[in-house]
Amino acid sequence: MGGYAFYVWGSYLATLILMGGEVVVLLRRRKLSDQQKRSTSVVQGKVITNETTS
Amino acid sequence: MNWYKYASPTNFYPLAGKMIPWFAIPSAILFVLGLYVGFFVAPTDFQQGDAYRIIFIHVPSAWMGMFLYLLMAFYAAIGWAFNARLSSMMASAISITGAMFTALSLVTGSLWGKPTWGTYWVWDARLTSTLILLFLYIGFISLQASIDDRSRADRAGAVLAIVGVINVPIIYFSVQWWNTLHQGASIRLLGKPTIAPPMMAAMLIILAACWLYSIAVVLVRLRQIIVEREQTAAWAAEARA
Amino acid sequence: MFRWIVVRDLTLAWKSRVDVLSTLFFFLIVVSLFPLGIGPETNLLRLIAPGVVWVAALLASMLSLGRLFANDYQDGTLEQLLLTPQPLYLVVLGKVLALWLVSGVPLALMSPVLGIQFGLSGNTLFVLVVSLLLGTPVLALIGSIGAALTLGLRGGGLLLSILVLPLYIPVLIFGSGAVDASITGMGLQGSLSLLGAVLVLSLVFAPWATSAALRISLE
Amino acid sequence: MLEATSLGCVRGDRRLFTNVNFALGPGSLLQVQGPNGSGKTSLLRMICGLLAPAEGEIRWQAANIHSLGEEYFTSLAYIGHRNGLKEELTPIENLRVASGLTGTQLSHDEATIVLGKVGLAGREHLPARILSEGQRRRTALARLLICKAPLWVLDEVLTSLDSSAVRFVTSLIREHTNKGGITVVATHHEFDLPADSYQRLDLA
Repeated sequence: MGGYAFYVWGSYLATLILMGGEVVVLLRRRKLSDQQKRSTSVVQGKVITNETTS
Repeated sequence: MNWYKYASPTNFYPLAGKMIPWFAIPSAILFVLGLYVGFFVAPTDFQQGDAYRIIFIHVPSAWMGMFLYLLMAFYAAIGWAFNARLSSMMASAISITGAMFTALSLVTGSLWGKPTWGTYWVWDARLTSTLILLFLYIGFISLQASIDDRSRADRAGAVLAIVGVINVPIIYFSVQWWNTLHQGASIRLLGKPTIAPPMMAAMLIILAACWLYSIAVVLVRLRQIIVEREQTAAWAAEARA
Repeated sequence: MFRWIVVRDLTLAWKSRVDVLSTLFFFLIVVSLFPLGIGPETNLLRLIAPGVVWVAALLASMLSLGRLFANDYQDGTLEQLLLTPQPLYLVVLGKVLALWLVSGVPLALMSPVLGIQFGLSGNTLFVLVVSLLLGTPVLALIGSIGAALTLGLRGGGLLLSILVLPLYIPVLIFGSGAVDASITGMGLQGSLSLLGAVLVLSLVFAPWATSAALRISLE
Repeated sequence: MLEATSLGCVRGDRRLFTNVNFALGPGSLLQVQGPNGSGKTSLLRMICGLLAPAEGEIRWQAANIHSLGEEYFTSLAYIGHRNGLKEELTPIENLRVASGLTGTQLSHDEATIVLGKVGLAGREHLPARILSEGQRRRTALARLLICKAPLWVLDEVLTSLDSSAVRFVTSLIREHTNKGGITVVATHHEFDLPADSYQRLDLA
């Protein structure tokens, strides 16, 4: 890389962190809300969620 | 084939689900291809050595950040004008990916600045305008985050996005004007080395990859927003029943 | 009817003179901090004077935005203003004009005093006042959009500054550019005319956006 | 003539009411009742055009109120939960500003006479923040006397009013209805009005 390795790999590392991070955050957000949905539907009829809705 | 039924979030949800893999997989393939072309096919630049290879990600992400802002404003305006909830949700879904690309182009821009100009931050017209664009994204996201009532958040965001879109050309022009005022001849960030065909090819491939990536991520986030909104609506109806 | 809005807001501002003056004192104090931070030699101060005065004017006018709709929203008069038989565009224009007369104009008229502190000469002081007189209405107009959008939200003041500061940047560039040009003796018609263009543009668009934002916030 | 067809309202993610219909000819009164949070205020704000209906439409003189725009407001007087008075101004100044904004010029003595009728004689020159809630409510009501709007929309007007004020307001409304005006009021108080011009809407 002609001495610029740090900058070239640095920027592609940043790309990986930012784009990969965005996908990971998104998937964890989906898992979180799926759990919430499962916990509400498991209890038949009455709506019980871990945090109260206003 | 009545397209109109897909305008309602609940109908669009399964369709979006089916479409995501069709965008995610080609995006990954194109990324790998683009990187391969960029690193192995493209020659070493006589001026900047290998440092220029950063532009393969820097330039596409800058374009993406810019274009996604316009797309976000478009969807927000449509959602507001026609009271279409799905379109406003789309705008909120795009905003985060757009901000990510703008931040990415700033990071790669400054990492590229160090080898070529010796400093991490150059007050170049394009870099500065991208920084301001990031502030506009942050404004949109924080406004929507601080309003609880979803319909107000959508429409307030739409007003801000439209005002932002009107201001973007003015900001770009004023920064350009400010740049020429203070630095005389403006050093063009791209340095305009002779763009060898493989370099341009690598950049365009990665741009296409970024496009497909954005569509896939936005669709996933859109489905997520639909689920979260329908859940709160269902809870509310449940609680009141 | 337009007259009534301006008269009403001016009397209100007169009755609560204290927080009008506090905006001006804020402007005064912020500008005087810089020589303490940077050092007293005048040629350096003269160099940074346009930027410092303009950034302080930006922050001061943003602070005064809090007063534009907030208390009318609390006591229900804003609803009544939305229900007057005249277009909301005029109501907003009237309120912004009143705000500008109370905070923008005194700011501009006070700026020569600060300019002298920074070693600016007679002609530049005049350009400073003119650029501020042209710029502060734009700050009030664009700021009114942010004030209407963040009406009644928690963390309103901070959120308002995040929304509005990026939109202030062209005004800052053209305004301080004009003063800078007069110091270095370059032609300042360019920046002043650009500032005037931005003023006309915001006079046309901002009230429309603010009234749309008000209708949304008062739903 | 005020007409509403299949009105529906969604606040946040909750559906407050749906399929609300009514038609109010000249000289009629609609009393809106319902528990707290059932959307009474939202319905009234919808009638004023402050809140866009999620479904359905409201027509004034057979024209949709949103297409009428500011014209509609010349024939509308709205008193909401909040009094719409500036604390620093005196009742006289508040009244003159309110009338100035609707285009009718009100002189100092006319304002004093109107405030006298509402029972604020002698207190016209005190800043509104010193007045009691009841007195501030009376000042807000004074606006009804000076405006010539045929449509009155009153939200919980009788709360925090003493019995003499309640009698005064009910006589005001009766007089307004007899003159052919239309009133929409959200309250639990019963008005003694002829049956044919008295409609009730329960949002429970």
